[in-house]
Amino acid sequence: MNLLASLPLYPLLSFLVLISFGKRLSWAVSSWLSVGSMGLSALCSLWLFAQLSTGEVNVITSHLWQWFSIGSAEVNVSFYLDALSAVMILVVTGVGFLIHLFAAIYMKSDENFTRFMAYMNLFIVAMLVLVLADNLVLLYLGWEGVGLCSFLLIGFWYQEKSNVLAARKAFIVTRIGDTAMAIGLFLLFKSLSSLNIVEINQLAQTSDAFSMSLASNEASDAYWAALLLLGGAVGKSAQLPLQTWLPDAMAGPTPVSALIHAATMVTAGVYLIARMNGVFIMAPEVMTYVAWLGAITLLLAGVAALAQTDIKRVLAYSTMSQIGYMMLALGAGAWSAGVFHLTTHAFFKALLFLTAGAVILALHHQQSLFKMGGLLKKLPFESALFLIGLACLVALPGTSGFFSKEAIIASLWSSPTAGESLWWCAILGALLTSIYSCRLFFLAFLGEQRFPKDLVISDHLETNHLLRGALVVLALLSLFGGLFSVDLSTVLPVNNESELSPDWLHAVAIITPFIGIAFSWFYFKRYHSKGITSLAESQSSWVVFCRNGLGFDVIYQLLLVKPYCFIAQVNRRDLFDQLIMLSAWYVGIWRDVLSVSQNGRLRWFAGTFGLSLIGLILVVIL
Amino acid sequence: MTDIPLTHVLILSSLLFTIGFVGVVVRKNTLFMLMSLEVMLNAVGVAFIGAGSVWQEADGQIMFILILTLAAAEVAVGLALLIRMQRRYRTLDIDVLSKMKG
Amino acid sequence: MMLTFVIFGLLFCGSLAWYTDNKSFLGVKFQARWVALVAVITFALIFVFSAYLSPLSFLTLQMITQVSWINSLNINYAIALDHLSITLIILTFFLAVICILVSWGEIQEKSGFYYFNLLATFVGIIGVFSAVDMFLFFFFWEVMLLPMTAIIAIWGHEKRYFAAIKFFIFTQVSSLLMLVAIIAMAYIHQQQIGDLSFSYQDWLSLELNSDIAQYLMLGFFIAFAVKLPSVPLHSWLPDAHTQAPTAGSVLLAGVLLKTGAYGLIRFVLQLFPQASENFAPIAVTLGVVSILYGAKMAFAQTDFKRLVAYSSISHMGFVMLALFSFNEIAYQGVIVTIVAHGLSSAALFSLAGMIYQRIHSRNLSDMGGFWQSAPRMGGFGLAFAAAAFGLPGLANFVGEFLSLVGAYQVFPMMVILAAFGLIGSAIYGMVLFQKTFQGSSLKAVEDLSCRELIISSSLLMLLVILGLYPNLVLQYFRGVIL
Amino acid sequence: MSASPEIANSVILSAEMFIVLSPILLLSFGIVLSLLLIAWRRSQKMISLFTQFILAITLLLTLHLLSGELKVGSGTQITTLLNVDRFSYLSFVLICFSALVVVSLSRSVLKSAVEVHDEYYLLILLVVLGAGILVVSDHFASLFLGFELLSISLVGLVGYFREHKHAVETGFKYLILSATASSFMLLGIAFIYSQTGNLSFAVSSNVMPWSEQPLQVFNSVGILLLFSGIAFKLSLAPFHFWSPDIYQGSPTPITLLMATVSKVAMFTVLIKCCFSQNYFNNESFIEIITVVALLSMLVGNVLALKQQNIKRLMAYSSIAHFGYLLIVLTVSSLQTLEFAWQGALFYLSAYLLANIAIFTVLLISEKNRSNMSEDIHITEWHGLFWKNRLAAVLVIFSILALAGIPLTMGFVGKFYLLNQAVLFKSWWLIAGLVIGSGIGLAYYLPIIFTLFKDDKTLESKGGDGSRVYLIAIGKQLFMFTLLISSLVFGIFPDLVSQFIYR
Repeated sequence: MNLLASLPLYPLLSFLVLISFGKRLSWAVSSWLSVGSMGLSALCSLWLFAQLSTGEVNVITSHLWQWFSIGSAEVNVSFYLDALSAVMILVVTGVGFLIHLFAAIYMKSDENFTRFMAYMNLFIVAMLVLVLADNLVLLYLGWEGVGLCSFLLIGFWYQEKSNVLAARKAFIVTRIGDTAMAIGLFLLFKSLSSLNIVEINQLAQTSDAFSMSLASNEASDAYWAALLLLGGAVGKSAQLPLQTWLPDAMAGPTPVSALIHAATMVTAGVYLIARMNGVFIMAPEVMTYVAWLGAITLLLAGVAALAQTDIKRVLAYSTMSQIGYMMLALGAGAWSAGVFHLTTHAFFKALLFLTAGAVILALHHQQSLFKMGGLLKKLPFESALFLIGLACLVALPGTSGFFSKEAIIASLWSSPTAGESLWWCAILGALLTSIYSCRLFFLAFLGEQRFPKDLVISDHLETNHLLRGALVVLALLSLFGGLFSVDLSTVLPVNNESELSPDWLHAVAIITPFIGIAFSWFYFKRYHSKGITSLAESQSSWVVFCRNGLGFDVIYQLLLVKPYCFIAQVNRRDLFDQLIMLSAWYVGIWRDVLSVSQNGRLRWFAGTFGLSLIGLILVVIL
Repeated sequence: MTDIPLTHVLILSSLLFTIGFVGVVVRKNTLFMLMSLEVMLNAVGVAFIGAGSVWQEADGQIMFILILTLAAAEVAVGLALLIRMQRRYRTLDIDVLSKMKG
Repeated sequence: MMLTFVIFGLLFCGSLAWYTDNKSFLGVKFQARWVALVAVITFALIFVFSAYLSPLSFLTLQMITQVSWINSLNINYAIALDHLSITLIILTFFLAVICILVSWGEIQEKSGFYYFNLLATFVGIIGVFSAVDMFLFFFFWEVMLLPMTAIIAIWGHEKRYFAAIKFFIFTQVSSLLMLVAIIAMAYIHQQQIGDLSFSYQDWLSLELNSDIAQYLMLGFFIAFAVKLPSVPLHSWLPDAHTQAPTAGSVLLAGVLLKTGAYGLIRFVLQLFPQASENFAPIAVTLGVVSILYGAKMAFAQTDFKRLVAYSSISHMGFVMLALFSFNEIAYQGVIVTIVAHGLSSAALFSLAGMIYQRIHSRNLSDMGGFWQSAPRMGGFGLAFAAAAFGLPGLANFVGEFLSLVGAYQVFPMMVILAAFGLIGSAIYGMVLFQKTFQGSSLKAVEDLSCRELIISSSLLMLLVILGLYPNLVLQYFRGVIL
Repeated sequence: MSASPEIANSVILSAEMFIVLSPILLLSFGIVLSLLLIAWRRSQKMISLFTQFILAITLLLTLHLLSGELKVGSGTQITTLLNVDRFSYLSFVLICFSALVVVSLSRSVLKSAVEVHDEYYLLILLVVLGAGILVVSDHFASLFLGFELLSISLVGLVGYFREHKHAVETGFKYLILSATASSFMLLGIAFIYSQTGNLSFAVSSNVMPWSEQPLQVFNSVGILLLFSGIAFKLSLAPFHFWSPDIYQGSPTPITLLMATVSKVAMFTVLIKCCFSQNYFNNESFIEIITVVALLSMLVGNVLALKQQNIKRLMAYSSIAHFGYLLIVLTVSSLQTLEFAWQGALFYLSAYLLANIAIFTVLLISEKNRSNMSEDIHITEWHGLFWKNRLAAVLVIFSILALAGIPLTMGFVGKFYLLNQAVLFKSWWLIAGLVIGSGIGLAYYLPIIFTLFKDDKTLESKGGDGSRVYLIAIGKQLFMFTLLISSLVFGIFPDLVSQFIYR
């Protein structure tokens, strides 16, 4: 039972205590428990990370017990820590700790505070299991666990119907991806007869039966396996075509959006692909799909983000597009760049969400951008932090976002699985990013106030230094997190740095955000000039279309949900049952027919005697 | 009488029998039903006598005597019931006796 | 010997419970439920210890008792045990305790006769799991049926008579087909070996020509497919489950369905290996259809218990699919699924019973927002629903995963189709949980009582333990080749 | 089975024959005595006791002879008319037993009747005598005699309570129809005789070689007519129309008499006739049997659905049961005759026990009913289980036996029949059996559920519901023995089958 195994233990223990005692715990106790346990595991992960980074060991494992065995292959409950998962646990526990800290104060007034913190802890446990799992089944356990927690937390305020529906949607949509992943597991086991991640990554390279297709016309196992795993990843990290759940998931409390739907869970897909790089490398065409998926998602999400009115939904769409960047990187084979962007994105997106949460709380749960404005004067501190976050998001030089995004964009041009067109997509995406970020900033923080003047800034936010501390730490991380990038070469294959890519690329990449900012500076001027009225009626059908997530919801409603419900409703009475009841009814009919013959008339009886005799004679003759 | 082939006897008796049976079925009056029953039984008797004479055995005649006794017994019971019926229902129409059904 | 003692002892205690109900002897006021509870627990302990201490290794069938019964037809009272039957009998005992606890407060009138029926059903089930003389097997198979029907018909809900008759007719007709097959087997044995024999072990040595074997296999298969149940022979199940009292539903879903699976494993696959090989494609298709159809129907229901009933059709589809892929992994999956589904469906049905006792309705539209007033119940409800849609970490996941992995080696396309059942199960699980516990709270219900807490927590504990350490069961089923 | 000719030729009755025939002789002697008794003094108590005494003695005597050295198959030929073997004795035991039950149950019914009782008992004895002659008959003449003795005395019994509202109707129907049936049967016999020239079962199978083609037709038609006559008595579809009405209309003990005595006797003679004539080699006959059996299974069960009058329901169910029983006639070879007999007798005794039990309870509830000439509705039995557990459990067991559920004799009987059917590969009949018993459950189970119903309305009304069932201790004991025996024989069928098949 070494340190590694104890990592998810602390949150688990605190979860158990919280869930079993429930409301009987006071705020102080429960917050100390949850946050403290998070802090403990954060420290542990720091320690483990230090061990790894010293370099004398590059893998730490801890075997707990054998879960079950599939034929000869064992499926163990055992953890595996290498550089990749070390980065992940740092992000999960570190950011998680800060967000817990924030949440402890943010949710203080809620009556179900204990339950909330319990769920948060449970989520951390599941996430850690996901990250540390040494085999795919255990990973799947964590995978489903985080799904369940996100379901619970989105629907935390379960009294509102909309939250309930959002939670259901999130769970079921991700479950679709999970099913694909499960099939992928079956396929992997069939062709490689193992589910251990390391073994799979090695076997995938070596065994020809896996990578080679039997017949020329049909695809290889590697192709299908990679595709199915991609399905899982797509569902979890809200990429096309399973992205529709993420914006609705904003129905949950803001810390939840920060922790689950920005920093950690949604990036699990990226982690999965990076983890299974051995399989994906064997299927280059799937890598291209990944890249294209990422590119399309990042563009569409950027466009959709342009039209949102809800501040959290803007951030949600930007999350989607940022994950699109990571996918792009993975697809291009720039594994470490993708993971690097994952970490930085975790920092600044968490910062953005938390600050947004602070703002929202200050405005008494007012989330509409058009009801804000001029917050710069009212909430200078939050505004500053938000500005920092946006700066990282648009990747202004020097911020962490800059380094990671540059690394991605640079790797695209000459990558065998990506190419020029994808590079242009990435640039375009960067442009979009800067534009919608500016729009957000101008709408919310500049211009004249569009909210009632007698706004009381809720005190515990202003006064609480802990909370400010958390935000500041996040801000620092997102500013300077880019400086120390981790060396993942021990885990992930390094792609040869682009030597034949022309030099102007970098220049373009650096210039792009500024172009965006300049454009939006002039374009969004009207927001200062025109009043709230004109903003309200800026409802061209195009805008509405973008606002509703480019119509994906409508399509799915028509193509999948409606038909399923229709079939279900049509056959509520169970066709087979109907058939069987029909036969019973038929017998009943016969009973009535025959009982007519029992009319009690003597002469009829005598007559039937003769008739039946004739009938029998006919039977004999025929 | 061996020159009368057995077939004819049997056919004759079956004809008689059919007549009797049809009588039982079609007549509504109870008394006539009993009579038709007699006809049927006697038809059987004819058949037995004919068969017995073909085989040159007494069995046929014996059976016929038995049948006669049966007929007598049946008519006795039948007439008794007939009287009760006349008393209770004031009619001999057999179709009134159809209270039990279903 | 011990098993026989257990069987007859249980029966005796059942009648004891019936006659001593609400009578007081020497100052002690007897209550049927106490008698039943004590009896079941005692005999469970007796059985477990005798099985544990016995020198026999139960890897293969070990004859426990064999007494001549009907000489003129060479029928014996022969019972035998192996790991499979022991596991199932232990499951039965556990659920028996749950049943008694569930009906503790629910059954008020005629309780004596009720508990007699309950124990008689257990006797029948235990007999089914242990009989190796086919006549005896059929005997128990029917004996199990009678008290169950009585329970449905006397203590059930509004449409109980219809449900009971439907249940009985389905099972009876199908099992008559099985009886014909049994007799035919006996005569085939007479032709080949020379004497009439109903003994299972003797039949294993028969060699049948293919088409006859096909028909006989069908005779058995139909009987067990009805019990399992598999689409399209399932339609007795929703009615029976819905109308039965809580304990009845628990018993039906928890154990009675398992007799079908047991029959498939023990008789269809063992006696007719070749025939079932040929039949496998159809059976597997049936399994997949059951999975998908059950999930779909469950989603469409508005009645809590009916929903759960259809969900168990879906789960049993996994058993069918896995069994007929003739694969050790799948077989282990079947074992875990059987046990896990026994627990989880029992849990869901007892939950339904608890809710019914509070609001006197099974209709989902009368529920909602119970989490507000009954957080513990909500928590357990979530856990049991999660078990139903196969959340990893709970027992059902292990079962379904192993079954599917095993079956995928043989029928990839079928398994891919079946995997859609995972989505379907998520959908109905969500619907079940959210319509009951989330949304705006209609009415306030009181939280779990101590007894209910014991029931739920013991079930959940087992689910978690088996979910995280399935070897507890699986260790006995290593290297079993069908 | 078939007797050797030299016995057949001997006309003198040896002492051994007397001993073999003694039960029937005793019975007829008893009839004469009871006539004298009636002439001497008319006392209902005495006559009923005397009748019971006669029947009991006959029963014991038969049992004694059975336990003697009587082997299966070696029937004793008595003249050409009679042939007594173990099976006929066994069915005679069944007959005497049920007659005994009927007589002992009749007391209570007769008490409230205005008619004098003596002829009633006399007629019952005559019915038993007719049945006795039937089961030992080996010759068409004796068959005919027994048949008529049975029918005509039954006609007398059926309409015995002339004040009952259905008396005349029932009497007339039964008289006319049975007369028609018997004349049909006689015509058949005549045809057969005309072809074979011999009236005894044993040797009449071989048709004369010289008989040319058209006459062959008469032979087979004759067989058909004969069968139809017997089928009428057994109320096999499509000759079943009369039975529900007669069951309903006649007094309950007489219904029981018809359901048991006459049917057992007729079925026994049918088996004897078919087996000794090897009709099973004649596939057109087998064809007819199959058709009739299938029809009876289906029609009987279907008609019984939704039937509310218990007696009618029993009539319909008995149609179905004799449909099942016909399976034993489809034996394929002489070797398996014993097995067929065993199955038939076992099934018959199971059927008998069940009917006796049900009608006993019926009579008890009838006695407690206000006016007993009414039809007996199933609602009579509402909540019987909670009022009189013994009676209810007895009914439940009998119904389960009729439905053929394990723990009961009925199941074992069905098991025997299925064995037969599988052995002779008559898959159609198996299908009919399965479907029929499937349908059957749909009306058997509701009866059982009715016993468990306790609707408060009846209770409050203070009418039928809250009636207390007062049962004499003797009847209690009788019911208890019935229950125990049906249980024991159901679980250990060897006790019976070894007795049958020594």
